[in-house]
Amino acid sequence: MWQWLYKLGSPRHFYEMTTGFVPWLTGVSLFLLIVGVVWGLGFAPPDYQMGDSYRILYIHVPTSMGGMGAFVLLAMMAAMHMIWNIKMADIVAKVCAPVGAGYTALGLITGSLWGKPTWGTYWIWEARLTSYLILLFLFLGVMALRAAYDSERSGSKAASVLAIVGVVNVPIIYYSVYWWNTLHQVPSELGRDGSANPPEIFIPALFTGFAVIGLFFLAVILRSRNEILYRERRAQWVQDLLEKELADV
Amino acid sequence: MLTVANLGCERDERVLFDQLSLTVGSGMLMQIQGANGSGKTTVLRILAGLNSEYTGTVSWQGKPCRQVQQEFQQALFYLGHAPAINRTLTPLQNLRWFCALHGFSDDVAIHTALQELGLAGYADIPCHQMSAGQQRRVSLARLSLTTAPLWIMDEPFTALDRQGVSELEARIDRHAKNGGAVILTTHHSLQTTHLLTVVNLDALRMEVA
Amino acid sequence: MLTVANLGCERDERVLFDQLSLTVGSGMLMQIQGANGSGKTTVLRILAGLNSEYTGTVSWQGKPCRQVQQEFQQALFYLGHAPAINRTLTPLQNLRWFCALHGFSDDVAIHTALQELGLAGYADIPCHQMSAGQQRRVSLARLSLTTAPLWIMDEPFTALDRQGVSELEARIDRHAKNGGAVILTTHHSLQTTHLLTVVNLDALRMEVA
Amino acid sequence: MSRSAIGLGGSLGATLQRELQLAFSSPGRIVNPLMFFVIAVSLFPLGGRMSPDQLGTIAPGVIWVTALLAVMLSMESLFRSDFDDGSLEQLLLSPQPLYFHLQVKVLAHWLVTGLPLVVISPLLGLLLQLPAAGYAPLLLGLLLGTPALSMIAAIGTALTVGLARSGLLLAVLVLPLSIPVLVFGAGLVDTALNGLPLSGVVAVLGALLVLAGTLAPLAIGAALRISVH
Amino acid sequence: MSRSAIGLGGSLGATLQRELQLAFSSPGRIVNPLMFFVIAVSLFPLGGRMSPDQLGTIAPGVIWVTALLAVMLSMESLFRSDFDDGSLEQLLLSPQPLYFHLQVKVLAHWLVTGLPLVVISPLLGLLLQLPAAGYAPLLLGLLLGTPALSMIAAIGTALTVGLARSGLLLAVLVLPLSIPVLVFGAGLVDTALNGLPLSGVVAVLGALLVLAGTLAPLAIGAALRISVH
Ligand code: HEM
Ligand SMILES: Nc1ncnc2c1ncn2[C@@H]1O[C@H](COP(=O)(O)OP(=O)(O)OP(=O)(O)O)[C@@H](O)[C@H]1O
Ligand SMILES: Nc1ncnc2c1ncn2[C@@H]1O[C@H](COP(=O)(O)OP(=O)(O)OP(=O)(O)O)[C@@H](O)[C@H]1O
Ligand SMILES: [Mg+2]
Ligand SMILES: [Mg+2]
Repeated sequence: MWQWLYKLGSPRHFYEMTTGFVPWLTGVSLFLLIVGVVWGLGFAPPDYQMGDSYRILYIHVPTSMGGMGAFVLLAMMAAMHMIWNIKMADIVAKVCAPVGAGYTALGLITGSLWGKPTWGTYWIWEARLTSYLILLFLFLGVMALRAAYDSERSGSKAASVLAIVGVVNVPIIYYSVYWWNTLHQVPSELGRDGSANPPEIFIPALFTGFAVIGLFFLAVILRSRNEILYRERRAQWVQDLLEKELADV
Repeated sequence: MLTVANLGCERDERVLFDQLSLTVGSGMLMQIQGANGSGKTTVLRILAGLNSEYTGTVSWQGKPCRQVQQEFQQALFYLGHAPAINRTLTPLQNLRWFCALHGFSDDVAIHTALQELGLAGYADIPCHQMSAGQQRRVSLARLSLTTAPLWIMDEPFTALDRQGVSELEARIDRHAKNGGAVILTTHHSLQTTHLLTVVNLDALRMEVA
Repeated sequence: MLTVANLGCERDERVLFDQLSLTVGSGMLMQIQGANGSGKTTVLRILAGLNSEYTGTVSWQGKPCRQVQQEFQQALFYLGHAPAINRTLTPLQNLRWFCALHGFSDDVAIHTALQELGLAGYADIPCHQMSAGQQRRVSLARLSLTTAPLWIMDEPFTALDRQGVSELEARIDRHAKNGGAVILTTHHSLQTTHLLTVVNLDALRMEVA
Repeated sequence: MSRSAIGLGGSLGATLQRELQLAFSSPGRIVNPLMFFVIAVSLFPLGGRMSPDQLGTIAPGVIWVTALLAVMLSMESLFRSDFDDGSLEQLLLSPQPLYFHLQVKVLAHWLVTGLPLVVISPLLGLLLQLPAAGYAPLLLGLLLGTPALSMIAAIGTALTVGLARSGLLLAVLVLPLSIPVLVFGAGLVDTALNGLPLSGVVAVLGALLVLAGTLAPLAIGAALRISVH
Repeated sequence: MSRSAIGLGGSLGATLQRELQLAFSSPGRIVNPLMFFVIAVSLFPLGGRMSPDQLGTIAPGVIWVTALLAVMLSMESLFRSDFDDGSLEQLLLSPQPLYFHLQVKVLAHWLVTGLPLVVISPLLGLLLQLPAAGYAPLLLGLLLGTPALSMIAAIGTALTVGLARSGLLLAVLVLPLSIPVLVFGAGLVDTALNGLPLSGVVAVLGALLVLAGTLAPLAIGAALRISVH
């Protein structure tokens, strides 16, 4: 187990280990996505309260949760990079930020689109939505900081510090916004009673949910592989790889 | 070309110089000398027209510089303490803008100039990735681009290595030989074959006192 | 005192130096030489602990510098490209803070140091009202205040006039004679009576290539 | 010889190109004002407890004040690096007419910072529950107003570029000068929400823009000459 | 010999003294944040058409958001000149503990910029028709909140000090991190206006201050080491 983790920490091993894994992950994610979408959009019955609009939930819930998970992953990688100076951790942190930001943005957009039929408006200043918006800002800040540095290395360290500070703040932000919201009168709380949903609605959600999360990891791995090749472009093994590819063409 | 009459300047109630008169003609090379704080930078900035807190007159081809400003600026190349190189841009982009400010474009000459200064492979690398001396060299590449006859340079040898220094000396020499004029400051002892006029601000102050 | 083994550093995929090993002991004066862009500043910043992007080890009294950081910093005086002089404050205020950062206060010594450098009347004048060379002198006044045995200096002669240069040379010489150690870079040819070790980065690169 | 004369147009084009190159070589120049705009606007609902109606009422003011701050802060860097590295001296000593070069510089800066603000403003209207009738006048007002604000802010930047700590001083100089643009700009939205005719306010905003665009470069030039001193 | 050892306390005292000398030698450091605060707050009534009642409702939010911006912008210069002139390298290479020096530096900065904001805030409450019950909690909240904001802003400043165009980037980094302080700070006024007990909110604000005061210097130190690189 430790051996395996240690190996993952080396860009070259990461690259080689994921080479075989990528097609599988792609296949499984796409399969889950297609089944979930076809089932969810084509066969699941309309909800008795919300009609068809609920179907956006198939994308909304997993992207929303993916965005939050991505920030935790980002911060963990940042900490590993700061403490042990693990290159691979920085690579994952770097590629994780835009993917996570994208998921967060998708969560916000799908949520807003759902909000229109549900609350009659695209946006309300409600605790979860607000803290989620701030999460997007934190992602953007980390990305902006990294981009602002000319030197790759300084940029990555600076972004790491910010990601760690940011993750310490996430729970604080969540509680502050929640508290701020309690004196508010809100049009509608985000219902979370999934148990009330019939299985015909619920099971496709499981499919799309795992598919969206699988796609998250796929994006992170693919981008990491690109980044590895770029950063190690002068290393012998990358040169060899390149020659082999060229020979194949 | 440039005539200075009775130039005086004081800063914070201390007279830096007074009654400084000099004439710089075609083919002349003038070094302004003086200890730290004697006012060399101040003189050069006054001559270039960047500082207007002085008494006396500075004239270009017989007319006060302020009256023939455009004409004077066309004839002037000024190199200050700062290299005038944007650190985000590449040497090529920096030098292109310099050319444009003087109304022409000439990429071939830019590449040649960079090559002469030992920066052949650096044309497209952002300047912040260069050492102090390399940035200075980019700045000096302008000497090969400008057609101005009058050069005013404040400590142009800063940050250059020995080879850089002797190359620049040769460049300055050549300019004077070709009928240009150069006014510069440096704490380094100039090795030029050409006529060198030295103006010593310390001596001047002694005299006055 | 300071031992460097197999130091290597690359920037933007260009190896600046590799396998650089050197030892600086008490009484030694070492000059790092090289053309513009050869990596002198980079070496000094690595030795001072300001740059950690390198391979190899830097050790102080036999232990890696990072492990004995406080002890090492107590023994180090670093003078970078920038003078570390706040332009709004006066020389006195600037130097007082320097002393405080090293755990002592000594106004008498500050005044003496300024006087030695020809800045007798300037102790209470804001530094922005001084010329380039005068500011540099304020910065150099710290040499008389520090008790650190190891001095690392990046182009300390910049902006000084001739008298300033020879005084500084004498100061450095004296420090080495008294058992200190000095590592410096300069494009100027040093006139010291003391043992001078020259490390040439260009030659080093040639060898490797 | 490979040298070719390029005239005033070519020279101004080169300045425009340089500014755009600078902007695109550090994407933060373009993205940061936008992010500031969005983040700062969303602070207001967090700071107070307001019903959607109340939010809608203060929306034009909040959006305009924040846009003003964003434009102003983004202008802070307009002459900063040129001043620090000596390029500004070169510009002042160039035989080319300074007036037009300054106009082009501010224009280039507006293209990469001000214009994106205008484009994204409807999103902020949405966040602040701006009533539907407010969007068109918000866009129009910002389109006319932000270039004028850029010109005004550039005067402040030019005056403060020689100073070490300029951020807040800049604000103190620029904000009072910008009040007319702010009042008419935010007023345009209010006028529309109240169903009144817009042409008068639009004309005033246009006039302010022309005024700022022609007079400000003179002030900027004078200020820069003082600053390099 | 005239040299006398001064220990950690004396050394920190010297840092405090240096910062205060810097502030008093350029009065802009103290006055500009104040002026920004006043001017920016008074822009809001100009930007929208609001009844006195409406103004009073948005007053806490506007005052707090503006105070946050003022603190943040004033922090921009905290390490700037030290970075440019090499003093920062000297601080990092000093054998003294960095943690406490950074704490003192931020504290000194708050004393000359944050504290005056707190003192002047009732005046702005008056301008915005803040109801009488709001003044005491506004003062108390700002007194606890602005030092915490200074600490948070200093992290951003330290991260961006090596960068040329930092103003807006700083805002993008710092504003989201400051939201908890803003929410509880402005919330304190609202709580008071609604006649609810304050002790809970005050306790949270105090906790945020302690947290920021102890953890931020660590992040600031790490960030500075990266920046001088
Ligand atoms: C932390 C991020 C989020 C998570 C984990 C999340 C999760 C969920 C879940 C599980 C539901 C299903 C509730 C049900 O079964 O009825 C839901 C509903 C909903 N979400 Fe989200 N969501 C998040 C963020 C957002 C955002 C940012 C928005 C809007 C911009 C949003 C808008 C909505 C709406 C409108 C509903 C339907 C609410 C209702 O039925 O009243 N959500 N969300
Ligand atoms: N920030 C940077 N990013 C990338 N490369 C850099 C950076 N700074 C310097 N370099 C490169 O590192 C090399 C060494 O730079 P360094 O400043 O150490 O040179 P130096 O020997 O001090 O030169 P000089 O005599 O000009 O001061 C240079 O070739 C330069 O191109
Ligand atoms: N901004 C200023 N305000 C007031 N006095 C100044 C200012 N700048 C320089 N001085 C004073 O003017 C005098 C001349 O300065 P100047 O920079 O011209 O000297 P210099 O001969 O170039 O010296 P160096 O060899 O050190 O560069 C100095 O004594 C200095 O104290
Ligand atoms: Mg000078
Ligand atoms: Mg160097």
